[in-house]
Amino acid sequence: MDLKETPAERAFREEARGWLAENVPRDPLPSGDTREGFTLHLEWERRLYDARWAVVSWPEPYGGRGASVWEWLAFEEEYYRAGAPQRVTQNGIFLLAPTLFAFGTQEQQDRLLPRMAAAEDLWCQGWSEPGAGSDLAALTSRAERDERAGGWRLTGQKTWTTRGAFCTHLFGLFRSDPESVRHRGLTYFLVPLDADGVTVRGFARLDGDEGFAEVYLDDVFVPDDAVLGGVGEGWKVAMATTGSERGLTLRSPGRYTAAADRLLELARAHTERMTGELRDRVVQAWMDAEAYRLFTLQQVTNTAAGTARTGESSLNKLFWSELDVRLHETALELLGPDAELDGPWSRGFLFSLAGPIYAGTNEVQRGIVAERVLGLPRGGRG
Amino acid sequence: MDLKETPAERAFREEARGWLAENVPRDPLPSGDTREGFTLHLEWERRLYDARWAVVSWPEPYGGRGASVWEWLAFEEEYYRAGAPQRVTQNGIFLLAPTLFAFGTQEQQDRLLPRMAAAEDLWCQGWSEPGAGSDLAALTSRAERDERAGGWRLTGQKTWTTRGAFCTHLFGLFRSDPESVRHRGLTYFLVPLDADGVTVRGFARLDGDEGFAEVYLDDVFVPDDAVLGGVGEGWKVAMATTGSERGLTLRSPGRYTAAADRLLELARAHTERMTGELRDRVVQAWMDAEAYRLFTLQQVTNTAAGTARTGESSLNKLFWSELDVRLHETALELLGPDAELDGPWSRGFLFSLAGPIYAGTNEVQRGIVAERVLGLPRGGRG
Amino acid sequence: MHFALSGAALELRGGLRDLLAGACPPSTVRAAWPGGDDGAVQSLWRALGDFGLPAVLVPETDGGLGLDDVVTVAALEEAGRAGVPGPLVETSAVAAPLLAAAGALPKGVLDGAVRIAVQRREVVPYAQRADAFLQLDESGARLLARADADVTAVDTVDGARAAGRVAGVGAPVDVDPSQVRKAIHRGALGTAAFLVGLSHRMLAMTVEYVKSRTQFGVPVGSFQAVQHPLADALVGVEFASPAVLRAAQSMVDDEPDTALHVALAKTLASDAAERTARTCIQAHGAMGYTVEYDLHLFAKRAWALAADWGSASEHRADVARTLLEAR
Amino acid sequence: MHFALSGAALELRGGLRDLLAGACPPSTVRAAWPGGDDGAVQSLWRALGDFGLPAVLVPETDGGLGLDDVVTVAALEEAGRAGVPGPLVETSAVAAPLLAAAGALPKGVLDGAVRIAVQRREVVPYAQRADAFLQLDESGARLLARADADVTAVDTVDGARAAGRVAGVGAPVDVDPSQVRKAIHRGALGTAAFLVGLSHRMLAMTVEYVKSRTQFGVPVGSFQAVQHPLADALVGVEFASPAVLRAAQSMVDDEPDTALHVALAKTLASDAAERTARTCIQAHGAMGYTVEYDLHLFAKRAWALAADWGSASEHRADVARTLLEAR
Repeated sequence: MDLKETPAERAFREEARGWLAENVPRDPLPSGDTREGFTLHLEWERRLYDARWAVVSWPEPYGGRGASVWEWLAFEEEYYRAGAPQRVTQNGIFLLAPTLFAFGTQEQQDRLLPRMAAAEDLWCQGWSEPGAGSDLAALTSRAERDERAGGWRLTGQKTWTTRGAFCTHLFGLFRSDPESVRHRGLTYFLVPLDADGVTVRGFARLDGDEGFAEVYLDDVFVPDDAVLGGVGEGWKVAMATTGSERGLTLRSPGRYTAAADRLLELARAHTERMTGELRDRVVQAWMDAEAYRLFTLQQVTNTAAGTARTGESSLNKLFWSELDVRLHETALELLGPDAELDGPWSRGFLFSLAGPIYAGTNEVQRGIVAERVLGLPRGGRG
Repeated sequence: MDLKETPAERAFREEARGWLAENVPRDPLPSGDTREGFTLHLEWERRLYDARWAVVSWPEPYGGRGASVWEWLAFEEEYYRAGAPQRVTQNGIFLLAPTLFAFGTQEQQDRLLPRMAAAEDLWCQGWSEPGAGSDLAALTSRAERDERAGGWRLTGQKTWTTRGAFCTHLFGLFRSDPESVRHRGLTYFLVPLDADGVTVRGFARLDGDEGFAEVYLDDVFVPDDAVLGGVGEGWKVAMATTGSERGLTLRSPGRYTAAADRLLELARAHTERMTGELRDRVVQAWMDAEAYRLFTLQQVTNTAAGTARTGESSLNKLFWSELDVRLHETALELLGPDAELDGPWSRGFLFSLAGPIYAGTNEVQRGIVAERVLGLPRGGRG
Repeated sequence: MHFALSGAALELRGGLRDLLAGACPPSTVRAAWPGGDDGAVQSLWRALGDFGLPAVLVPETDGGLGLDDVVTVAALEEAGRAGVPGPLVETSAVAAPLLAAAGALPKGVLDGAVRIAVQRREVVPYAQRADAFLQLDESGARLLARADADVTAVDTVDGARAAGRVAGVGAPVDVDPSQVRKAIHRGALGTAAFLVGLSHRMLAMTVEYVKSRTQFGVPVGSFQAVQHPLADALVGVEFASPAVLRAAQSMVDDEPDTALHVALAKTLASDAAERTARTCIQAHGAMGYTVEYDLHLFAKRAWALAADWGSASEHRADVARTLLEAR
Repeated sequence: MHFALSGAALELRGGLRDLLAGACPPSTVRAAWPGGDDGAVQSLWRALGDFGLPAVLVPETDGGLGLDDVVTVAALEEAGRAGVPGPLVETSAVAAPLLAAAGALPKGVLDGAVRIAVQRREVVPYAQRADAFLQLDESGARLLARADADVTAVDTVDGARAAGRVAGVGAPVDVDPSQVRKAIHRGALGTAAFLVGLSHRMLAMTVEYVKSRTQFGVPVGSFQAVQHPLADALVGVEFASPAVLRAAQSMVDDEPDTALHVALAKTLASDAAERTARTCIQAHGAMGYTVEYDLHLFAKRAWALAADWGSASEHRADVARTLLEAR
């Protein structure tokens, strides 16, 4: 055990804190999941990039600082503590990038990563389909080989694509072997959304923002270099990404410790309501955020030491998603009748309800924990 | 809606209250699930019987008062409010008796009910077997026809038989058709425990009392009049009993309203601990007991009017069993470090943990509610 | 002793259910959201006026139906099932009987032409489209005409709540404190009944969805992970509704414990509705997370009403004072 | 930054696990119940003495191992997994280091021959078989020999707690208040670690049972209704254990927030253990409801320890004062 920061880590944190204090917009930006908000968030992303804070853990040639995971955690802590804007580039930098680093060719990495870091290419995720949500392996979008043109023709429909209406590229799975079923015969493709045959329709989330999109592909041609990680390898490659989506990179602890601190402020401002159970719920939410931070430090240590345990990312996802809902429910309780008014806490609550659903529903996660961690016999997937 | 008692109901309640005030032992009896406690409870049962309070809802010839269900509810309310002893005869008078009234021959009713009311015959339930708990239809104890002797020979093992070590008779299901599977080919038998070939072994429950027994039957002969409700009819007949076991007769609301009142007293005596969530939990436990009372009044009205709804008894069982646990957990929280000391609340807590397990586990009940009340497609039984 | 709705009440409830099945589809609920067509909402209210809902608690001598609180909660539960937009509980259960008793009932209320919102603090639910405001506090009541009110719209999570900050002081209404207390009880109790109806609607929608949605080759509704939380949600709703009936009967019998019974009803109904909303959204998966699907119309109303007229924890705190200190 | 046990600590924990697998079967836990053979418990304690558990926090200069709180919680988690009977947390983590610091360490403590119970109120857990009593309150500490104590047995839900009412005033121990505070923190933290171990044991037993127990033709462990609550219980335990490690490191580094970190650890461990006990008993069905099966030995200890050294809600109340008022 050693919970002290090295002088280097400390310096890194100080630098980040200083820059954020200078640069974080005084007034919060409108939601990045609306068209005008998205544009403003892009300006912010480019400011981050120019100061090399956009992708701190990436190698310098791609716009990063080669930061260690500890430095990354420190940056994230400072980022959320400073109340900095949401990362509208997260599907690219947190979900696709790890997969590119693991499975991409040098050419793909050199071509795609710098533009992603600079928020020039904006990536959305094409996993779910109308008939394939929790049951991802049921997807039916297909890729047909076009030998003559030296590439593939993609046809099908993707849905629940976050910010799909505002992005420039999509990564997703397509069935490249028509004979295949379930996990076999899938290929991971990288698709520009301005290609012929692509139609994108945005639609609104629970909070009313146009945060989702349906992406229709009708005989869309992509060249061979749009394949990531080998034809028919799609499932293996995708699991790496969903692994990171379900793991810690998407949900850094700073997010919850910062939210818990805001909850404490709210509680201090509403002492008249702090009777009965509310007092305990506020404290418990703060404790749970701290517990999440500690679990994550342990998980990062294990990952770094190559001693990561099976199912750790499922335990992680179950905890943060339930914590996020409880934390916001508690805040709304503190707001009393004002809870129904549109505001950061009510929006945060609606957003939190997606946590137990997306990135592998919590029902699926509990099944994974039960069977892969506890070793129980295989049952329903629900 | 009419929530007022009739003068007759009022008078009945007053008479019961008066008699209980006179007769309920000043100091609580030792647990009726221990051998010496059981004996003391039998004396109490006989005192109840002599005053015709043992089976108020039965016809007078069998020792009852022909009381209406409303009068029965009033009696139960007064009984628990007075802190009167547990009913060690309950498996007979609340579980077997309704089945005898519904399926028994006149001869069986005349022979068995008076002795049951007088606590001369003491009945225990022989449902569960080592391999058949939630899955009752999996039972394997068998009944072989003995034409010559004009009866049946019973062989098998019953377990989790409450107070089996202290009772004189057992009612239970046996497979009378060796070819049959699951629900078919079962017969409901009434078995004297002093018959040749019966061995009873008592064992201890979570609270340490010898409240359970295993009953071994080795070629035990019973005559034809030991069959209740027809050969091969066992499942239909048994479901009527488990219906009442899972329904309201076993768990009258007075039990919880009285427990909730005791919880309020405990809370008033421990105001120093009534901070934070505890205050809310105490109030919620009281509210839930009241909600249970009201639901039961509605259920009784529906039953009386012949408008009972499917699954009502499952909703009822889910609620009282969870309420009973929460109520006792709250009491233990109020007791703080003294909660671990042996006493009425800690014993009550251990006892409450059986609620979600016996009489059809709550997992089974949720499945029944989901499929028979909500109309969801059949799934796992768990 | 008879703990059930009378035949007459059941008949009225059935009639209202049929009416609303046609007159209040989700499109009408959406019409109450900002930018929606108020005409659709107004004609729904007219239909409710013709049915007699705003008149249910008004004496026949004042042109009302002269029915009681038990019938009223039965009707408001149906209104909740349909998610009727606008201040229906406030108009039918709170304002109409109070104003009639004071001989101050404005024209148009009984036939559904006038929607009366209730102001108990600066922010008033439904203010954007209300025609009048009943200003209630423990000391008394005032009636403020829309024309004399200064209303600033406020965005609400449930657009149909169309709240606003309301400034202006209405004309005094001649009622005594006991009538005001009764009106406040009716607001809480009517809202509890509405919440029970909303909960049943959410459960019904969810059951339909999980029966048809398949994953891993079977309907998701066959998974225990979906079935059991829905069963638990139903338990909560089924145990709240007798408490609502009981409180209504206490109002009728003017029982001393009425306040306690109303608090019990609102607490159980609020907790049951919040749990049901959460469970139903989860059971829908991503489908529960879009506003194109109708579930959110009912879930957001449930959240708003659970916190209105006293939240569960506020009522528990009141009850705690009664049970733990008073005695 | 490195958030994991050192190789040495892992080795020690592994060694202890092997030792206890042989030296502390459930029969030894049962032997600590009233009427049980204390000889079996005493030889277990001797073995723990030979292993060095009571000496873990005692400086080498005093004949101890001179290890730290991180190693100690790792060891006590193992002891919890085995359900070691007797005042092990009290003797190893609370009494031994405190008495050694005061130069008042009785003979036999380090080799497991002397079991020291801690008295903070009249009723003292493990009093019936303790050899001495450390009387602790904020003001200071006293050591009461068994011979000078008047002990009246009290029945406990967990027979192995073998509590008693203890009368008598011990000899003053020369320590300052900060050492007493540290000792109390170690009692709460060591108990939190023990609870994590108990929880893992209950889960392991339950997994074995539901894998083998079949109903409706399949192992009950394949039902989501059994799987998901067990998964949630595991989540609670897995998120409590880093908090225990963190608090131990705070003790080592003598951080200003140590009290907060200890409260966090005890709160999470207590809630996780209570939830795990409830879930495991339910998953066992009737089998979880008899004392012939071993599960109850661990569940009852979990309930007792969750309420000892400050319950979850007591610690939450303390933390509330720190977080909501102090700042």
